Amino acid sequence: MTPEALELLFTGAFHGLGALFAVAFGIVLLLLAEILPGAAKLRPAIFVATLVVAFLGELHLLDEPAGIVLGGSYIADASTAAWGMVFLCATAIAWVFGRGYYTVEKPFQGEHDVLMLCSLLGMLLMAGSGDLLSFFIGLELLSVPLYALCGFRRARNDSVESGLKYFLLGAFGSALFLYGAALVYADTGTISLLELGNADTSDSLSLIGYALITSALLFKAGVFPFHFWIPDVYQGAPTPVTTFMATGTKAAAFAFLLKMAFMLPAGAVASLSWIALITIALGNLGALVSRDLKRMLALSGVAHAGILLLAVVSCLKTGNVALAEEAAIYYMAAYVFSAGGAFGLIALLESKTGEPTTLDSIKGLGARRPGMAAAMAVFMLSLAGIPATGGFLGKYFVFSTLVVQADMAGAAIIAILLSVIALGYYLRVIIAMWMEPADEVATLPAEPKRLGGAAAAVCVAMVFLLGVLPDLFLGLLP
Amino acid sequence: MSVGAILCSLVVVSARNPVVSVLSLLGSFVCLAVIYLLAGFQFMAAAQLLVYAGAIMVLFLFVIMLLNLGTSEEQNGPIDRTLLRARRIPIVFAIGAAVFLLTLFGIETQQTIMEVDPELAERGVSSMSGLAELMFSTYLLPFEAASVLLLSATIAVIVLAKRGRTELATDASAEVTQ
Amino acid sequence: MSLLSLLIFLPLVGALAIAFTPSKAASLQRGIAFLTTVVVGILSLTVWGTDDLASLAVNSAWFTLPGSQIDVGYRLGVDGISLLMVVLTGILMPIVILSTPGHIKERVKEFMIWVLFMQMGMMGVFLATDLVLFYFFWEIGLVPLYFMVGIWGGKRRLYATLKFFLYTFAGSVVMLIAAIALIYEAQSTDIVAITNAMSTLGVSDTIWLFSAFTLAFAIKVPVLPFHTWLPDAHTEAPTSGSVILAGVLLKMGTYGLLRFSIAMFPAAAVAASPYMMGLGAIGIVYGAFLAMAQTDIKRLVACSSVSHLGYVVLGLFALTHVGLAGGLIQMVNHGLSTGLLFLLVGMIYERRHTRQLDQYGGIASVMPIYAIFWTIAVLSSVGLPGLNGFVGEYLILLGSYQAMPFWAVIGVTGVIFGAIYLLMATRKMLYGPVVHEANRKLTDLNPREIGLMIPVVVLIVWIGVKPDYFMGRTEASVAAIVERIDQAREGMKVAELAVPAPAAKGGESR
Amino acid sequence: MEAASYLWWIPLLPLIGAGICGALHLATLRARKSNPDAKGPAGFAPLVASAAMGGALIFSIIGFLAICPCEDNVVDGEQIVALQSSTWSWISVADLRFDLTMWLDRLSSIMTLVVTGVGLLIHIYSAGYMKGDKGYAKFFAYLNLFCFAMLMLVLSSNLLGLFIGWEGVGLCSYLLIGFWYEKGWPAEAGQKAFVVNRIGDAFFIIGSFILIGVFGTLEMQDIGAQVPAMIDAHSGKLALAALLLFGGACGKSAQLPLFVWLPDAMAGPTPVSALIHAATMVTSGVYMIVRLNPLYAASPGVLMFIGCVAAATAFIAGTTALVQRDLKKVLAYSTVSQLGYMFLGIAAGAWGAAIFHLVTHAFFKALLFLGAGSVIHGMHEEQDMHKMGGLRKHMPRTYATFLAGAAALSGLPLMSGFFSKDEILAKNFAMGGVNYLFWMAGVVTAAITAYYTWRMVALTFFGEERFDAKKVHPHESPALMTGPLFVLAVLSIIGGAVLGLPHVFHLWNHALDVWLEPVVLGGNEILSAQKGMHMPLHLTAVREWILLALGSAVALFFAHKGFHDHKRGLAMDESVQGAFPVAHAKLTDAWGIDSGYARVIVQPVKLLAFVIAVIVDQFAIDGAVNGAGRMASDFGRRGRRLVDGSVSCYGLWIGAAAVVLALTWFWRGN
Amino acid sequence: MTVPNEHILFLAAILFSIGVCGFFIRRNTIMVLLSVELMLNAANLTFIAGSRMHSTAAQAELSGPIFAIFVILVAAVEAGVGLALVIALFRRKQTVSLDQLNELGD
Repeated sequence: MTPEALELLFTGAFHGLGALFAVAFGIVLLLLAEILPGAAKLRPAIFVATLVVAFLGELHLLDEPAGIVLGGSYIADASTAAWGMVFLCATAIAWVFGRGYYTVEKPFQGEHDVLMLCSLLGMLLMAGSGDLLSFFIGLELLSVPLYALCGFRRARNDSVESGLKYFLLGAFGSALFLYGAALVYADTGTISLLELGNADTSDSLSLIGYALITSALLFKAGVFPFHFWIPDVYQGAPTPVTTFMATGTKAAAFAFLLKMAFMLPAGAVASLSWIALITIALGNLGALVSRDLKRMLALSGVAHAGILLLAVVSCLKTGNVALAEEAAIYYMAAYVFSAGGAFGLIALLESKTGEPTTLDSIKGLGARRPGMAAAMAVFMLSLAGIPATGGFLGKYFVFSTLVVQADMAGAAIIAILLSVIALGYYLRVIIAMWMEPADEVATLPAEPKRLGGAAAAVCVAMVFLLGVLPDLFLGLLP
Repeated sequence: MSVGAILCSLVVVSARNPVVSVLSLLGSFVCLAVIYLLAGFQFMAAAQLLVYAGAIMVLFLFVIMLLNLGTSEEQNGPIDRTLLRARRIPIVFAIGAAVFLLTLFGIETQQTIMEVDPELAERGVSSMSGLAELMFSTYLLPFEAASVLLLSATIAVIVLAKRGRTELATDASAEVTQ
Repeated sequence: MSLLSLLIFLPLVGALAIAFTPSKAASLQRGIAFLTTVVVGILSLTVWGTDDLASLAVNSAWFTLPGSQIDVGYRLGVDGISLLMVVLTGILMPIVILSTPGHIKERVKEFMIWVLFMQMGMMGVFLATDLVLFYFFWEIGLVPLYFMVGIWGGKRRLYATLKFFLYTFAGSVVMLIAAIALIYEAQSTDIVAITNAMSTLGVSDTIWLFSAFTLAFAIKVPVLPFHTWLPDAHTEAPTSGSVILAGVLLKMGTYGLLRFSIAMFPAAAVAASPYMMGLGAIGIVYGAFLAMAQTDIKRLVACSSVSHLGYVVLGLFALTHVGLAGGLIQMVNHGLSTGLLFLLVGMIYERRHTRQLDQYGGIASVMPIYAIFWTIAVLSSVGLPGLNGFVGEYLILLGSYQAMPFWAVIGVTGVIFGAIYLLMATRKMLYGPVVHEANRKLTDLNPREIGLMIPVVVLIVWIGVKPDYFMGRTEASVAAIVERIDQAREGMKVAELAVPAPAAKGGESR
Repeated sequence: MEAASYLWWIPLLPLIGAGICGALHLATLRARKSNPDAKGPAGFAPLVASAAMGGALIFSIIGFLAICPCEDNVVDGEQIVALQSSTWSWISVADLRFDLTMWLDRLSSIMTLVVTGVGLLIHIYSAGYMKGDKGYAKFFAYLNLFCFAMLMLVLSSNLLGLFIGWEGVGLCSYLLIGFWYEKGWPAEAGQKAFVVNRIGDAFFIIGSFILIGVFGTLEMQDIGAQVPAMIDAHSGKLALAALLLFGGACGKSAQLPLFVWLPDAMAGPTPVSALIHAATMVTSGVYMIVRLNPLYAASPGVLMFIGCVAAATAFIAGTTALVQRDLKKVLAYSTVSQLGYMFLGIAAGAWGAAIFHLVTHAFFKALLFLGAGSVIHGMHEEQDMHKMGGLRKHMPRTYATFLAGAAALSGLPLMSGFFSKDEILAKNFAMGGVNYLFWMAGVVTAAITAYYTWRMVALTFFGEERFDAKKVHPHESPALMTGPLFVLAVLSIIGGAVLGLPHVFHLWNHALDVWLEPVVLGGNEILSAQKGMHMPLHLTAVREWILLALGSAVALFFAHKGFHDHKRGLAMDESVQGAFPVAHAKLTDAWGIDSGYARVIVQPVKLLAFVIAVIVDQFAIDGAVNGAGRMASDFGRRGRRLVDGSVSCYGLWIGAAAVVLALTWFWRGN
Repeated sequence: MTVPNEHILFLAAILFSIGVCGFFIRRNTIMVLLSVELMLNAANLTFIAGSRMHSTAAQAELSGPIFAIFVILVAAVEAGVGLALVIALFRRKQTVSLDQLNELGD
């Protein structure tokens, strides 16, 4: 291999992979901090520093995209950077709300953080991957730590159960992905997305292959009928981990779905839009009847995934990736802050009593913890897509791509009418908090730690910023 | 060889006793390794034997012995569940068959590139050097990521399975939760 | 900061100020809220005072829709149509605040904050001349009322508030989709620009947009058969909530019908006018019968709202100059008279804690001053000439008679039924012997209550005696809309000659 | 046209008076709050109110003088026949203008004089009658308010302005009928009156729409002027408009089928019955039609219809009056019947005659009501004639004046009623055709009228005293009340001869005909053109005399009979009731019309309201809404059953979905 | 002797199907894991076959085999984590039957 070739190979690589390096470096530092005596108290600082540096890296990448590096195994363009920021925000939220959540597992906090970073690394890799192999590794790098994190509270049955369920299905999913990838490879003889894009994929082998790959991705994204595991796993997993999965994993899956959408056959438009609509319906209906807040939010997340899938569909139909991606990122960003905030608040509520949060247990919260209740109300309204919150503009952008670019007003109307159901349960949360008296037995939830409170405040602020001053963020997007 | 592989794997999924199925899986892996060899992928064959047959299977056996799951547990477990499952079995096989037939059809449509030029075949497709070069240039990133993956896996296993630091607390809380 | 922006954001400032007061200082919070609303009211009157409304318009960039060159602007403006609504809002809100001490006893802080939020939303809806901005305020307006009803409402408040929110929200999301399509069709979010672009199009191009918008507004108004949320919301809401709801919130619907459904899609409106008029006329009678059967006085008034808004819809969709003018003035009338009725119902409820008609009787001899106000309110809403109600009703019926005599005649019967149920209620409440001991020791209205109703009464009489003063301001805007409609009719005539289009009904209805 | 803005003061003075009286009432209430039996300033109310009426009367006399035919009212060779005040622009939309202008022409001046004159008398009377009522000041406030509305009605030149008054008087009658609302049933009566009037108003409104459609204005002068031009083009619309407006008149003037409210309206204080339900408000329908005489002249069919309705009303109401026991009920039904008479006049195109009877009726019926009020007052609120009798010695002044009124009502020769009735009959006779039937109905009604009038007199003032002398001590009313009686008595005796002496007497000519001539000119011309005969019609002297003779004969005979049948006591009544119990019951109940409405209209409406509110609204519509919600949560629960929570089940879904996905794409791909 | 590619692909398909069936019908967690391993091997076979199909004497297409190697690695990882979870489960419930995963839901 000639030096020139190497030269060519590595041009812009280090600049393009800045965030990845930062995170990897962070992992190492954290592990060292584990080993070295007395360095343990440095951990939070290291974690935060890692995220900040990575964030700066992505910002830098936004301004001058490095393009394709390492022979096409990684695409470091602006959209990758944008997604990267979403992941980083998700991680930050999950982590902050996770502080002081664990009691029994406290000694493992270090590992917890490391695993989170590993998973983050996987996300970044997924979002930027230029071929199926690096995507697959990213996927595994995302999943494996999450399996562990779901089962992190191994002293609790629900946690272990959710971990095992997630793992088994995840393994099945990756097997599907692998076989699909293999079939595609057998047909076309390449695994690089670019070449696949040019290659003729109308052959049946590739079709099957893509079907399997898509299934695996939809599984990660949690879309009907690949979503049934979601409520169980989210409910059982430690809430900070749920926060992380709900926001980060979903985002990563959609990031790659948008990347590979153009390879899917034309027939996919119809089937995927149907899937999306059913997903929205099932997610909302399921959430409507569940009283456990985590479960409810998990299912509402399913519904949101359905809407994002509609964005994918429109991009698939029009081939205009940029616009759909922009809408999806905005939507996802809004979702990260509102859902992340909501899950985070649940984490805060649970942090004193390990009891699950239900519609009954939050009754009268408005009177006892007005701050938390208000924040929760804001998140609910944002998830419902009420104006002046980010949720509204996200919804607006996605549906506008759908109506205008893809010219699918019918689907849009059905979808948005289905999303009215969602309002039903979001409002019920607000009703429970603000309009119903607390029943005496309910234990007073813990006074949120300063950190948690600040995090919630930041989320609220971001939700409103996203809702009122979109130009701040639209400017960043490609 | 392929016949052997298929038979072994059938045993794997049908055997009552885990140990048996592990061993038969081992068998099918060996068959596959041979096939790799014949197909001209010496390195693959080696990796298959060493990593899979050597490492992973042993791990499985180890765990089975550790938890002494000598016999399968199919008898116990609530009865309605099994009924439910019995009702599902046709679907299961339908899915399996569908996957197989689809692939079959797919392959049939691909006859054009199916034959291999003999000269390539006898020389063997994968040369160590070729693999290595590719792995450390184009697929450097996945390779590095894989290392992190292994790292995270180890940590995961520690977190999940390591006795120690938290055991006392764990058992305490175990009492609580039960 | 421009006048219109102040109208919208002063309430927000007030709300923030209240948010920082200690939660026990109820009177302080009331004071701040009252002050804010009074200032806003004065500002709205200065708007009324300015002759060149166009000079008030605000237009600054907000953000650009992704994937297009369409700039969503922070555009505010006021014309003859919104002027009345703005002033109505400005005048009604201080009254609402003033009415709270009677029935809002706990969680005063939150309530005041929500009321001010509400005012921001309503002002925004009436002042926004940018479609996205309009939608913003349109949906924000839902939230405060949701809380008002849900927290301070009656027994079935949770049901009522959920129903109200879901119902109206369902309508507005459909409108959202239509708005998205509309924005891209017109390549602008400026309502004026969109109107200019759209109002020239034919029926077939605009009918679905029209339907989507109209559905949203029809639910809000509410037009039959989308009305069932209203009696529940009204009955369960606290007095001040009902007053806001009847006084201003429902007007958002009729305002939207006029500003969007009719002005933007005149052709489609012409095509739909027979059906919409039918809904309006039937709504009048239906609401009246509904009211007749009520035993709960507040619910009765709520049902009367359905009937009165039927008049507005009938008048607007007559698409005649007279009808539009009448409908416009009737919006204000309904706000005043029904608002007054709700205030009165609230006042008696605070004293007697029941709304069942059979619990009353002979109130006139116990509370003579109350009886006077009640009578005035009733007379104004049965449309007694010389009071405001008559002007609106007569013009509406006249206008609709010019368009479609049949529906006008159906509507006229409402004059009879309206008298029946309102006088029935009056008789059962005020007249007859005092049968219930509890009523004997009721105290008459106190100065605060009288004082807060005086302005309303003054307006009721003023509009009745000199409607010209108010309709003069709206004349130009109405004329402009009529012009569009006539152009649309011409266009459809042409289309008819070309191909006999089924959408010609509206054309014939003239 | 003379601009005379002082005309505004005619309605406004009573309005101001009403305001002051209202203030006085509130002041009284405030005073009572401290000690319940404080008098407060209520005592000033009658002074204020009467002053206001007096002022109005003065202004209307000024107006009258300004248009009466004498040379200083001749401006450059032209006689002033009408005055017009400044204009208050009320509603103006697009090219439509509804302005309020006070228009005093010869017709409205008569009405103004009647309203203010009689009104003033009744105000004075009420000062005595209502003394000690706790709503003293309020009463005068309402009364003044009524006069304001009534004057608006007669003075405004615009049909919509007229409608303001039209509804205003309706409101006041509602308030005054229900004045003693504590009793309960007066309030119901008031409500009934308002609602029934509203039915008429609905017709009125639609009629006005048609007029706007045809003429583009509601200025009654312009309409009158344009009618001839429109007859050919829009005869149908004109007829319809006329009919609908008459529908409005039916409500106000208590004609079939809408007369049912008037008898109940007797629940109000008696002066109210006198002023509103005899003299002024109920006649406003007649006024409105005469005011629009060209319109009605242009549609003979409607005139005929009016005739039929009027004849039926006159007859039915008269017969009902025959058997009433309640003094005021008798007068009420008699009023209905007399209003029928006026419309009979209109049916014959005899506008003048209608107004003539309106005026005389205002005199004698007000007189009778006030007299009855005086009786009731003296009898401690006793209204049943069967519990009276022999009152003439107890209250001689009332008795005397009452006799005068009775004479006039029954149309005894040379009394005011005699002339006005005779004129109406004569005109119908002269018109011929269908109007012969109307004439006959008129004659029969005249007979009935005479009979029940004198029955009333006999039962009230003659015979033995049927009241319990220990409890009830009948006494004459104070001068404040009897004074007005005498004034009215004089008017009802001489009024007819002065205003409308038939020309056959050749003493002086028919003042009213001459006076109204310019007003009814338009109508008469149109009629003349249609019928080919010259309006107003005149009979030959012979026929005129014959009719006069016949009229007096009928009146005298039946008056005498009615008097003699009853002056002995209740024998006659009881025997009749014994003989035909069923018929008697039906008659007492106005031929069962009222109760019939209750069955046929009121109950069904209530039922419909219930059906709509409960079945349609709650079950059907709201049921659908809530059903949607319930359905959603049901689906939600069903959705859970898609999986049983086991890994392999989730896996199965995934695998199956993957296969299906593959199959679909596969199948689409090739 | 050279193996025809179809055969390899067939074999892969069969193994994969068997793995899928195994995954569904077994309730012993470890068995399920073994089935997954089977499926992974099927994928590997296919990669090999693909690489053979697209290689020429001049230029060998090697991304397939590399993928396969990574798959082996991932298989190891998953086996490790999976077994760790199984142990955790066993510690809590003294069984490794999937039927014991039934506590979640509301």
